[in-house]
Amino acid sequence: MVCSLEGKLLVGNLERSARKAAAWLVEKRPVRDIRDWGISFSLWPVHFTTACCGAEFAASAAPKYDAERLGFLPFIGIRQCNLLFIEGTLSKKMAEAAIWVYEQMPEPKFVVGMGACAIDGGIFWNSYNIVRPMDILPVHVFIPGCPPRPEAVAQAIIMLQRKIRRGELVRYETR
Amino acid sequence: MRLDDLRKEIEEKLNGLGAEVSSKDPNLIEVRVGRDKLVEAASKLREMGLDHVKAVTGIDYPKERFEVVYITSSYSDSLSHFLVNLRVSLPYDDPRIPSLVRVWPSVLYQEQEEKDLLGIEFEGNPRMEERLLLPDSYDGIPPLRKEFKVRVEGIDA
Amino acid sequence: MSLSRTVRHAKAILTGFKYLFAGPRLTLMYPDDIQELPEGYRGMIEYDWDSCIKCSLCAMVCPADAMKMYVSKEESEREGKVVKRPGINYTRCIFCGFCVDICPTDSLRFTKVHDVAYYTYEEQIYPPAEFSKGVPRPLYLREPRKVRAVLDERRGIRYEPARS
Amino acid sequence: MISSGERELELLIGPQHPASGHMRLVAKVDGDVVVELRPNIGYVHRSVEKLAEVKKYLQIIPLVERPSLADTTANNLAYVMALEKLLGIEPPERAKYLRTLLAEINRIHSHLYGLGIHGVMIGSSTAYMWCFGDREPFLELAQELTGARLTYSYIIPGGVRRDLPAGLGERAERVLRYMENRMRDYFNLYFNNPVVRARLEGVGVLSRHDAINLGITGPNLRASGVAYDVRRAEPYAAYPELEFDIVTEEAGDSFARVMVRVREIVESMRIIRQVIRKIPEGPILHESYEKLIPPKLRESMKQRGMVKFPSVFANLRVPPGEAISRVEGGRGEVVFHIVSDGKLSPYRMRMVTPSFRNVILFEHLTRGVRVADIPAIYGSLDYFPPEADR
Amino acid sequence: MDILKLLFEPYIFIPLVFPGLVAAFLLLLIIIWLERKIAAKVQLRYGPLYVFKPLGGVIQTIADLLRYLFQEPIVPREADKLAFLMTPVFLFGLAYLPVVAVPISPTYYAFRSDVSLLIVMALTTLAPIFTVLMGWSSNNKFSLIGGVREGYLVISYEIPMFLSAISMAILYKSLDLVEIAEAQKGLWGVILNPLAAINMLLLMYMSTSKFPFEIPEAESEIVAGPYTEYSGIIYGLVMGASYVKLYVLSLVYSILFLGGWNPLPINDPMVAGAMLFVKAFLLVALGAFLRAVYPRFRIDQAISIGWKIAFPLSLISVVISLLLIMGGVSLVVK
Repeated sequence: MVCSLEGKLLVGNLERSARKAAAWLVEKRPVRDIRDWGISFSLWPVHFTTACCGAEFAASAAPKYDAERLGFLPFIGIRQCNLLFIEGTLSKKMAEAAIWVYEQMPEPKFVVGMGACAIDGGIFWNSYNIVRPMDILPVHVFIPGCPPRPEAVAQAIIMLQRKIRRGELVRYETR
Repeated sequence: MRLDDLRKEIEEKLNGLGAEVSSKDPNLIEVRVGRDKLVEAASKLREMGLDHVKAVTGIDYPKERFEVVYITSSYSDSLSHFLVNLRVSLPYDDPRIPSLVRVWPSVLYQEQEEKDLLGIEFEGNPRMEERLLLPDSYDGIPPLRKEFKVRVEGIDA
Repeated sequence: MSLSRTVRHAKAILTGFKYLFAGPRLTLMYPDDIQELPEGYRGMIEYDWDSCIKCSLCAMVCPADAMKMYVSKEESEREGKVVKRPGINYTRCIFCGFCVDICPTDSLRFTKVHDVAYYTYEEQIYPPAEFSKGVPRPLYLREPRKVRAVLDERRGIRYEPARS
Repeated sequence: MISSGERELELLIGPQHPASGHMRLVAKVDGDVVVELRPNIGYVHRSVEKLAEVKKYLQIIPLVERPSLADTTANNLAYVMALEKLLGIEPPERAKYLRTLLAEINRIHSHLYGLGIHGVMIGSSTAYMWCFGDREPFLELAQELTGARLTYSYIIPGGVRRDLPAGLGERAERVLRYMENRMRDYFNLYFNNPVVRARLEGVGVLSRHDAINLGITGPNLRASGVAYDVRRAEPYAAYPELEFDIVTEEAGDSFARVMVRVREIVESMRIIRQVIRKIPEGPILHESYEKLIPPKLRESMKQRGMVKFPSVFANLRVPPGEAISRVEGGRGEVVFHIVSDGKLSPYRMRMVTPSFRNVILFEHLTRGVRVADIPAIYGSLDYFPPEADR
Repeated sequence: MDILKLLFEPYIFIPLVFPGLVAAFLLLLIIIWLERKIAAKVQLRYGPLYVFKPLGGVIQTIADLLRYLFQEPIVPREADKLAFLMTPVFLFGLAYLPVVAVPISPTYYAFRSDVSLLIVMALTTLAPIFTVLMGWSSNNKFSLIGGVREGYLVISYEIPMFLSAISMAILYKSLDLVEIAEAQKGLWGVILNPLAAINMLLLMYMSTSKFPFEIPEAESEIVAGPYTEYSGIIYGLVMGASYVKLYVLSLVYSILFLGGWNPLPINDPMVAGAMLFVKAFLLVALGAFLRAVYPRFRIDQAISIGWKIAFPLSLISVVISLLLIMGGVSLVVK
């Protein structure tokens, strides 16, 4: 019985073995490709507006640019999303929230820094109340501009998709 | 109403409060009062129909004084063209001022902001203990003071 | 439920149906079509090496400190004095176009490139040498069709293939 | 985490919440009724006022635009007007009309932005999409005029940066007619939708007395029956020569605030038509600056209709003094108070934005409403947190 | 071969294949995509497209499903683990279970009961309990409020919905869904008792929280209501449950009001099933379309609609049915 051995089979820790097996399966070629394809066309950003670039982010979901064509659907909760858009400046107060949001999101998750402020502060680079997102979060794609045009947002999504499909971003590991 | 008429009216109304009234074209009137007469002067202006405050500006003159300017005006048709600045000087080492939140409820957040960013104490404002714009954990020189320096870069890389 | 309210419900639903079956679409099919922007659009900036008189006005006026004067080593050695040329940092640039408008020799020019994103931080900094090589081109999967936005009385925005 | 034994539940709405925007609302609720709601702002505080003290006068133009991205012209114009008061210059007539044109285009798309956000807050994604979609033709016009989608930085001391492109008037007319056609469908599908009416009518009523007392500004003030508009009270740009009405509503509820915005869009379209009809010929930059530009450049600038800056703009020096300017933006009155000491940067720049003045409404209007009314009221205020936090 | 034959036995085929699990799953994939497409069309845009451009991105839901499948399922530390993980399974199960009592042709059904209408209605009533439980077990304030809202809504829509269904049973003098459908060879229920039809439609969307009654998971108020804490494939399950419930109710609605499989060109179970499915599909699609038209009601407004409008209407529709019966309208074909 498993229970009597306190979760240990003769070969070792059951949970870890199962996880290893699952990771092995998920990292196998056809499964991995299908998985990466699915993830790349289902990038759902979380509703988290950090600053004013949210206006252009909203425009990129709106009829003229319609990012939903790319499988990009701004969605409600943190738990159901896999993409964090840093929409502009990250103030110190907001940075705490951003880290918190990022940690609460389920793996695999991606971060896009939108706008000059989300790269190096933009016009606010010397403000006393901002944080550079790349210092606190792993940012996968940067979009320059202040605010970037919705086309650039779409371009960033496409670039992120490409990177995911190349298998560079999603990896399941056994812990 | 003409600017001079309004100025005269204010001068009459504030008579005895030691207020200096001056005017500047085309529509600005400056009223300078002492800290102790501020609430009284404000109430008088309010009675005249200046019903809201557009902005509360705190200005820092290091080692010298603080100035607080209440830019007031009215939503009534006859007065809305004019701006009346109510200006107070405070000693630098004692930046306290009676709050005008009872006279003009619209200053609630503006006074709180000046306290938050400039460190001027508005006595009687219920929000003096809370931070408004800065993070709650902020502990340092109020950032709008001149002694608070921000980074600057030259034009060279 | 009063009658007028019922009528309003019906109107709302019918309007919905009208757009479901006959509504226009405003969408620009971005990666396939790319909008040709109007003359004078403030996109990424291109730099003409030869006509630059190194006056550094662009760096002085830059609101975000994105335009910086870099010491040009070769030229400094050749001319025996410090020669500085502008380089741009797109991590800060806010595309206000002040540098272009103040440039007395038109060495800085607007381009209409506006849809670039980067994978890394470092590649967004363009010292003078790279700056003068022209603006980056976004990676398109296939060559996009250039379209022009036509403002339309009935459909809002239409897109027509650009003539050029 | 929920602890037991409390009657009131404290809800933290935001900053990550579909309807919080960039702020936190701390709501105490008793059942479904809000006992107290306090806005916790400052999440987008970027210290515009402090940075203005280390940036040069011209560099502040983009800086003051950033806080209210959907309504940049108002801030741009208000700042430049204060600057012009200090410099003692008056822009040429044509520049004034161009400023008005951009301000009105901006007002329309700013209102559409607000209406769209409000739509999604009460659950109508179609209202959001329609408003944001119909914003695009106006952005297209603004882009043609200024060269940017949102951050125009179009208005500079003594004038504007670009001349009116050929044929813009005709294109604007087409956009206006499109918008007028669409307005009917907006009413059918959204504004007259019984569900919308049920959600907005009688919700968050702001009385005339309170509106004045709390110093509310913009459409929120006019929805409570106060006919105050800076364009009338202290006319600027080309407004003295244009005909328009101040839109007011009496009810003061969320629906009245929405209706004021809708009717102001119509009013703005009327102004745009007048501007295009009446715009005079002439220079677009004040002559004292124009003559500083090298003659060769001046010629090409006139041909292309794009202003080149005189080199003095890089280090613009402003005489000492104080200036206050106010402008009616889409969300309300923007006030700038600049104190200059004659150096390259302002000594103190105070920027009071409409959203900052309206933030007080959150606690005032939400007492005793239901949880579901919070977004309905929030949206109707057209409150933009970065603008309030600066 | 025997296995294949066994598969087509009604008691296997109906719950597992059609209109049961497989059909429900396919409908889910299509309807979620269609909902996005319909909304997009009304909203002047395209909706999902680039995932498979030749067919308008029809496999978008599969991509989303894959993503959910490979996403980390998070169980919050404060949650009641067992309840948190089990409720979605029960919810989905109970949402789809009533399908067993739904006949797809006069001769093809999993089982025939005299009271199959009652069975279906009773089983659909159970699912909301798990939504409430879900809200409680997540131990999140928004979830809790969502759960409570669901609880309030349940009591305001269940009774009128039941009454509306019963009024049709009175009209057909039967609680057997096969008989009810057969009774509509001529006039459909929607013509005989339009009041009940409208009422039931309204309540059907209310019970599955479609717009304008998307109240328990009101996005802009309480994030995702009871589902706030759910992630990964469990959320997929939860999200699917309300569509499945709507699908099952639509099947019942088609039988009660839209003539079931009538008019039937050839007497073949497959054709009859297809007929029924198309009707149900259109009803689900109508629910998806309403998203593009309506914002959502407030909870108190929805409850008062339930009690002040739907409840009296359902009583009136019972009276209408009784009057029709007394007036001698005989519909029962026996």
